[in-house]
Amino acid sequence: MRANAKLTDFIFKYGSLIVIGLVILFFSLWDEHFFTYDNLASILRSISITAFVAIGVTFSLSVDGFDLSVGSTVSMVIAFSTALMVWYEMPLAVVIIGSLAIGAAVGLVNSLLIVLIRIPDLLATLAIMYVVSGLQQIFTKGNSIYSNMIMPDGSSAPGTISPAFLWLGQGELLGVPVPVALMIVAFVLVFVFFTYTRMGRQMEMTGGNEEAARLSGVRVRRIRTTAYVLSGLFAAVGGLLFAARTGSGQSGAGAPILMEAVAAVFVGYSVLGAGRPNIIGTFFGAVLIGVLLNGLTMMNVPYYSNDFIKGGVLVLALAITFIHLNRRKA
Amino acid sequence: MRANAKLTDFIFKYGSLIVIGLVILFFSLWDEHFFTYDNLASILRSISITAFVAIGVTFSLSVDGFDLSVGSTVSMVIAFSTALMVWYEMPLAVVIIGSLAIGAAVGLVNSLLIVLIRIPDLLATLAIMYVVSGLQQIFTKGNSIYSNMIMPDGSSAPGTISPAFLWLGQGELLGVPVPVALMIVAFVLVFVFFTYTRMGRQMEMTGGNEEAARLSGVRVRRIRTTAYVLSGLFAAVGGLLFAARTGSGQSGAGAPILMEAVAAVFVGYSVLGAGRPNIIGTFFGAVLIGVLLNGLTMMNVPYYSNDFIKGGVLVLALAITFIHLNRRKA
Amino acid sequence: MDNRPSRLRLSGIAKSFSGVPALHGVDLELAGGEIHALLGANGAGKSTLIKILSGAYASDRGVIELDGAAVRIDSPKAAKELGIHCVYQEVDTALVPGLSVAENIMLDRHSAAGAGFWVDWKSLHLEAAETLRRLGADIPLHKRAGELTLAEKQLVLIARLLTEQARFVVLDEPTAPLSLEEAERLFRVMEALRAEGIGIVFITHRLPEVFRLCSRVTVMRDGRRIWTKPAAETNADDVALAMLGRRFEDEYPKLDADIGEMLLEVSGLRSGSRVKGVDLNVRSGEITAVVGLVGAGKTELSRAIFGADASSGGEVRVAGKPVRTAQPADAVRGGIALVPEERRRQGIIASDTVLRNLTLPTLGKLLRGGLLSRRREQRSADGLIARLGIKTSGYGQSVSTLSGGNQQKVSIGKWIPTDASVYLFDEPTKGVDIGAKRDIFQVIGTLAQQGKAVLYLTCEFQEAIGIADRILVMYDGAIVREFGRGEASQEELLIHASGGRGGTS
Amino acid sequence: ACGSKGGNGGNGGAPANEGEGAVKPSNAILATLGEGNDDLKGKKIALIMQFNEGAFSAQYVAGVKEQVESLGGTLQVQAAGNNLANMSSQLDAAVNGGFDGILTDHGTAEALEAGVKKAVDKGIPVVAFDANLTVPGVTVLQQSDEEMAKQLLEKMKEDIGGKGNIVKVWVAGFAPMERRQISYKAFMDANPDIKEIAHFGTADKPALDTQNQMEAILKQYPNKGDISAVWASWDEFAKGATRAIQQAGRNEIKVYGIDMSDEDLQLIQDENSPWVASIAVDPKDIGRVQARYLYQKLHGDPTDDKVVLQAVMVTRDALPKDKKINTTELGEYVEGWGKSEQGIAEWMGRSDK
Ligand SMILES: Nc1ncnc2c1ncn2[C@@H]1O[C@H](COP(=O)(O)OP(=O)(O)OP(=O)(O)O)[C@@H](O)[C@H]1O
Ligand SMILES: Nc1ncnc2c1ncn2[C@@H]1O[C@H](COP(=O)(O)OP(=O)(O)OP(=O)(O)O)[C@@H](O)[C@H]1O
Ligand SMILES: [Mg+2]
Ligand SMILES: [Mg+2]
Repeated sequence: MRANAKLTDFIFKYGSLIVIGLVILFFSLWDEHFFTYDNLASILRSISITAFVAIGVTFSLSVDGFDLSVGSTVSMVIAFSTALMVWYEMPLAVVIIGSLAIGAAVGLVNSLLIVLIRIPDLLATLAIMYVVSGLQQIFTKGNSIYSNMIMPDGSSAPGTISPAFLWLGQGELLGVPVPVALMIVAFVLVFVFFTYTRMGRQMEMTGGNEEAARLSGVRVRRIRTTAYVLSGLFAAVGGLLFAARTGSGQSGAGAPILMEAVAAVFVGYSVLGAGRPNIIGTFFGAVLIGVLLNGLTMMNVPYYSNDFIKGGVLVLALAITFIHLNRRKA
Repeated sequence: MRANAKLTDFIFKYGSLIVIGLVILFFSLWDEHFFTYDNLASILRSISITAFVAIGVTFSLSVDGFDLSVGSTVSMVIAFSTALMVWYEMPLAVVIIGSLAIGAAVGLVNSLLIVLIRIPDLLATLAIMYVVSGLQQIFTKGNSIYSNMIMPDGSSAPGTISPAFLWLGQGELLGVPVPVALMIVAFVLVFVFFTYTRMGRQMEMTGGNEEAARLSGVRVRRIRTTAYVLSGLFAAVGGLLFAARTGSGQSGAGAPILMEAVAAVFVGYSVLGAGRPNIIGTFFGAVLIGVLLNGLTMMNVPYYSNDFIKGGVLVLALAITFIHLNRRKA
Repeated sequence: MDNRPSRLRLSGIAKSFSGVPALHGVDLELAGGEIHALLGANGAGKSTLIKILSGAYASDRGVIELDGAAVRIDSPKAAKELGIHCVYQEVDTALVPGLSVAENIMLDRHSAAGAGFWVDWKSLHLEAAETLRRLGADIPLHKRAGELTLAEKQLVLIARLLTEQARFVVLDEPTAPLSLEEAERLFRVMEALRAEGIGIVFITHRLPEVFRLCSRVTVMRDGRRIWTKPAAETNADDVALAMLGRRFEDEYPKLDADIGEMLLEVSGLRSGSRVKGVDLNVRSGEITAVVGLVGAGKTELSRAIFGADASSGGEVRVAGKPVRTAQPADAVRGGIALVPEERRRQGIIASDTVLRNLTLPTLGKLLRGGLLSRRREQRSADGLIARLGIKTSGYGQSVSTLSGGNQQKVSIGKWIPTDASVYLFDEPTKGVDIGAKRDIFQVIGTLAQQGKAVLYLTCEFQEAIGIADRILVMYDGAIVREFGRGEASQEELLIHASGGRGGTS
Repeated sequence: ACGSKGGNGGNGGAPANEGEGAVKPSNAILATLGEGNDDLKGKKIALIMQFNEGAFSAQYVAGVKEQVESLGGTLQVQAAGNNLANMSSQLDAAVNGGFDGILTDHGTAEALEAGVKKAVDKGIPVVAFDANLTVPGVTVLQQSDEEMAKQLLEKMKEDIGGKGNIVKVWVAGFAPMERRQISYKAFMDANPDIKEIAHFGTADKPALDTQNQMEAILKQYPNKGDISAVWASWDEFAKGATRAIQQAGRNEIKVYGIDMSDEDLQLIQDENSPWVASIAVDPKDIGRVQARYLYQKLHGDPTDDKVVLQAVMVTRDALPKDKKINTTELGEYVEGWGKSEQGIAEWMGRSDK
C-alpha cells in the first residue's frame, strides 16, 4: 500500500521525463539513425534558437509576468544584425553588441510600461509586440535581407553576412555545434542564477507575491526590470542564432518562435512535478519539441499531423503533472 | 483646482474613447470617402469576425482564464463547415449546428483539463490549440477547401458553398450587412448577460476571486465550464462568418485572428477606465482595430507601418487607462 | 418551522493533509440559541474543523448530524442550503476585490438556489445598505472591496452573513482585525442572532470576549478536542492550560533593557490623507507603542516610515542619518524593518516555502563565495522555527498551508536575523494565540535588549500598557498625547484616542 | 555566399528613400504614357496583397511600383497578413476609398469576388494576380504552376538519370502549391523508378523548419546515393533544404525549387550549393505586366480575361561562372527573364532602362 503510493508518486514526479524518454526510445527503435551522436547533435542544434527564446520567457514568467514581445524581438534582431552587415558592412563585434542592445532596449521599454505605468504584463508586451514588429517592418520596408541583396533603388548592397557570424550558427567547437555549446552554457548559467544567487531567488519571490517581496526589502521594480531586460537579451541571442543559422534576414521570422518557446516552457512546468516555470523544465521542454520534429520527420509522418502530436504530448505531460500536484494538495 | 482634477479624471476615464474618436475624425478629414455609410458598414463588417472571437476571449478572461485555442477553433470550423458543404453536400442547418457543436466541444475539452485536471488555463488552452489545429490539418490533409475543389485523388468534389451560407457573410438585411447585424445582437445580448443575469455576475465573481466565489456557493466548475463553452461557441460563429465571408476554407486561417481578438479585448480594458475585460470595451476595441485597418488602407501609409501604428495606439490607450487607475489608487 | 432549537453535531471528524494529520477524530456539538467558543492554539485545527463543517474541505472520516439526521456537506453550497454560514479567517479568500462593497455583501445571494435568473440591482443595493446599518458600519457601497482596510473587509464579510437566513453561524476570528468599539457592535449583533435561535460558533484568541459572550467553550489542541464545558464552569487559566498543555503565567513579560541613544526620529511626516504631520522618536532599547482607533492612521504611519507608501513631507532619521523613504528597500538599507498588518497579502509569499520566506530579507548574509549556501539557509530557518515555535511539517511546506497564527510568526520571524536597528510592528498579535503572543512579546523584548528601537502600533490598549516604555496616542493622523510607562489606564487612552478632552495636548 | 560584384554602381548603404524621383535604374522594359494621354496622369492605384513576407513579394511590389510610377500614377500597397477576411476588408476599403484602379495579389476567388464586383459596378478597373476570379471585365494574371512544375520535374528526371530516391517538401493549403502537386502526382505515376522516400513541410517557419527537418532526413539516409534529389515546391523550402545539405557536405543531392528571388539566385550560382535549377516568372515582370493591363483598362482598351505569364527555367549551367549576378541582370544570361513585353499597348511609350 505504502510502496504502491510511492511508486505512483515517482511516476507522477518523473512523468514528463518518462514521456520524453519513451518518445526518444520509440524513435530510436523505429529508426537506427535516430539515436546517433550526429542526429542528437542536430536535434540540439535545431532547438537552440527556441531554447534561448524560451529562457527569456522563463525569466518573465518567473516574476509572474509574461513577455509576448520576444517573437518580435527575434524578428527585429534578425533584420538588424543582417542589415548591419549587408548594408553597412559593420564588424562582428558591432553587430553582436548592437543586437544585444536592441534586445535590452525592448526589455527596458516593456518594463517601463509594466513597472512605471503599471500596465498588466500581457497587455503591455502585446502592445510592444506590435510596435517592435512594426519597427522591424519599417526598418526593412518588409524586405528580407541577404548578402549583396538588391536594394529598392536597384543597386546591390555592399556587404555580406560574414563567415565569422555564420560560424555562430553553423560552426563546431570540438565536435559540438556552436549554438549547442552556447545553449548549454546558457542553461547552466541560468540554472545557477535561479538556484544560487540572491537576485534569482528574489525574482522567484517577486513572482510569488510582489507586494510581500517589496515589503521584505526587495527592489521589485529593479527585479522585474531585470527580468524583462534578460528576456529581451535572450530573445536577441535567439535572433542572432537564427540569422547565423539561416544566413539571411527573413522578415517576420520570429513570430512563430514565440508560440514554440511558450510551449517549451509550459512542457517544462511538468518536469520534476514543479508546476511552475523552471529552467530545467524549459530545457527538457525544448528538447521534447526538437525530438518530436526530428523523429516525426524520420518516420515520414504526414506533415499535417505534427501539430496534433505536439499538442497531444503537451496535454499528456501537463495532465500527469497536475493530477499529481492536485493529489498532493487535496 | 477641483474642476481641474475633474477634467483630468474625465479625460482619463474617456481617454480611449477620445482616442478612437480622434482617429475617426482624423481619417474623416483626410479622406472624404472615409466617413460614408458604405465605408462605415464595411468597417463594421470587417470587424465582425474578430468581434465574435473577441467576445469568446472576453468570456474566458472574465473568469480569469485565457483561451488561446479560439484561433484554432476558428480554423477548424472554417474547414469543417466548408467541407460539409463541398465534400458531403450537407444542408445549411447541419453545417451550422455541426460547427457550433465543434466550438462547444473544444470548450468542453478545455474546461475538462482546466476544471477537472486543474491545468492552468494558459497551459491547457495552448495544448488544445495545437491539438485542434492538428485535427483541422489532419481533417483537411492540409488542403484549403473551395467549391468543387480538386480532391487529392484528382476527382472533383461534388458540392459548392451554398449561397444561403455565403449570405451570412456577405448579404444584407435592410441595408445592414448580415454579419454586422449578428454582431450587434451578440454584443447587446452579452452585455445584458454580464450586467443583469445571475450567471453573468457569477462569472465575474469567479474571475475576481475563484475561492471566494466557491465559498459563497457558486458552482465555480460549472461557471468556468460555461465560460469556456461560450468562448468556443463564439469562436465557432467567428469561423462560420469567416468561411461565409471568404467563401472558401483556407487552412489555418484562424491563427492570426487570435492575436487580433486579444488585442481588441485588451484595448477594451481601457474603455471607461475599467482596467479589466468588459464587453463594451471589447466592442470599442474591435472598432478601433477595424477603423485603423480601413483608414490606413485609404491613407497613403506604407503597408508595413500598420503593425507599428496598431501597437502605438494600443500603448497609448493602455497608458492613459493605467496612469488613471494608478492615480486613483495612490 | 417549529421553535425547538436545532442541534448540530460533528463526531469523529478526521482530516489530514498529504499524510500529515490536522484533525484526529474531533467532536463538536452546537445548539440553536447558543454562542459556542472554539478555542485552541495556532494550528490546533479550529479553522480546519469549521471548514469541514461549512463544506470548504472534505473530511476524511466523521459524521455530521443535523437534528439527529446525518447530512452530507460536500460543498459550501450544500452547507448554505442547510443554513450553515461561515465567516472565514482569511478575509481575502472570501472577498472579490474587483467588485463593489454592495456586491460583495450580496455575494451569497447571487449564488443561492432559486435566486432567479435576473439581478435586481436596486433591491441589492438597498439590502446591502440595510445590513451595513445594522452593523453600524460606514462603508461606501460603491467602493471596490480591494480598496478597503482589513477591518472594513471583515465588516463586509460579517454583513454578508446577515443577509442570509442562517440556522448556524461560524465566525472564525472575526474580531482579530477589529477595534474594541467595532467588536462591541459585532457582539450586539451576535446576541441578537442568538436571540433568534441561531447557533453560533465563535473562534477567537481574546479570552475576555469568550467569557463576556459564550455559553459553552470547547478547547482543541493538536487536532484533538480536549474538553467542552459551560463557560460558567471554567476560567481563563483553565482554558490556557488546556490549550497550551502547560500553565500560562505572565502575558506581558517585560524584559529589562537599557534605553540608550536616539535611534528613530520622525519629524513632520505626512502621507496620503491619513498621516498629517507626525513627530515621534524612539531610543535604542525602548519599546514605544502607538495606539489609536481603527482609521487613526497607524498603518499608514508605519508604511510611510518604511517607504511602503510615498510620503508627501517630513523626514525619517535612523541613528541621526536621514533615510530615504522612496521604497521599502531604502528603509531596509537604512536599518528599518516592518511587520505589516495584512500578513497574507503583505507579510508572506504564500505560494512559497517556509524556508524561502524566512530567509528572504537576509539572503545577503547567507552567501558563500557569492552564491547562496543551502546549509546556511537551513540553519537560519531552523533557528527561527524553533525560536518562534512555528508549527510546520518542514521547511519545504508551503506557507499557504500553515495555520493563520503560524503564518504571522513567519511574517515576524523573517526580520529577526536582519541588521535592522528599528523595528516597526503593526498589530503583530492579530490572530495569534496567547502562548504565541507571549513568545512574540518575548522576541520584541529581546530585540530591545539588543539595543534596537521598537515602534509598536496597536489598537489594543492593554497590550500597549503591558509592554511599552512609552505610549503615543494617535488621533486623526497626528500624535495627540504621550504617556510614560505606568502613567496611563485603558480608559484614559481611549478618551484621547477618541479625540476627547479638548482633543489636543 | 561571398564575393561582391560590380553591379550598377550603386553605393549601397541604407535603402534609398522611396518616393519622388526614385524611378530606378533597371534593365527592364517599362511602359510610359506616350503622347496625348495626360488625362491618365496621377491615377491613384491600390494593390491589395494576401501577404507580403518573402523576397518574392518584395520584388513583385517593386515591379508594380516601378511601372505605375513610370505611367505617372501613385501606388498604395496593403497586405493582409495572410488573413483572407482582412484581404476582403481591405479590398472593400479600397473600393470605398476612391482609388482609380485596383490590383490584387493572391487571395481566393471567393474572398475577392464580392468586393471586385462592387468595384466593377463603380467603374473601377481591377486586375488580379493568381486568383481564379471569373468576374466579367476583370483580367486575371496567372503563372502556369502546373506547367512550371512539370518542366522542372522533367529537368530533375534528366539530371538524375531517370531513377533514384527523392525527398518532397510541400504543404497544401495554398492554391499554387496545390496546382504544383497535381503535376507532381502525374509525374510520379509516370515514373515508377523515381521513389519518394520522405516528404514534409511547414508553412509556419518554412525555411528554418525545412532546414531542421532535412537534417533529420540526412541523418536517416547517411550514405551517398541514398537520396538523389530534393523536390521543393517553393523556394523557401529549397533554401532550407539547400542549407542543410550544404552544411552536411552532401552536395551529391540536387535541389530543385520553384520560384526565385535574388537570394535564391545567389544560392544557385554558388558552386558549392546543391540547388541547381529553378523555374519562375520574374516577380518584377509580373508586377509590371499587371500594372500595364490595369492602365489598358483605364485607357478603355478591351483586355483579355486571362493572361498567362511565361515562366523561365534557370539552371546553374546557364549562369556565368566568373561573376555573381542578380535577378536584374539575369535577363542577359537567361532568355526571357525580366524582359517581358506583355501588356504594352500601342498607345504606350517605352523606356528601356
Ligand atoms: N491546505 C492545507 N495543507 C496542508 N496543511 C494544512 C492545510 N490547512 C491547514 N493545514 C495544517 O493543519 C493544521 C491546522 O490548521 P488550522 O488552520 O486549522 O489551525 P487553527 O487552529 O485555525 O490555527 P490559527 O489559530 O492559527 O488560525 C496546521 O498545522 C496547518 O499547517
Ligand atoms: N488601500 C486603501 N485604499 C483606500 N483607502 C484606504 C486604503 N488603506 C487605508 N485606507 C483608508 O485609510 C483609513 C485607515 O487608515 P489606517 O489603516 O492607516 O488606520 P489604522 O489606524 O492603522 O487603522 P487599523 O487599526 O485598521 O489598522 C481608512 O479609513 C481607509 O478608508
Ligand atoms: Mg485558523
Ligand atoms: Mg492598521
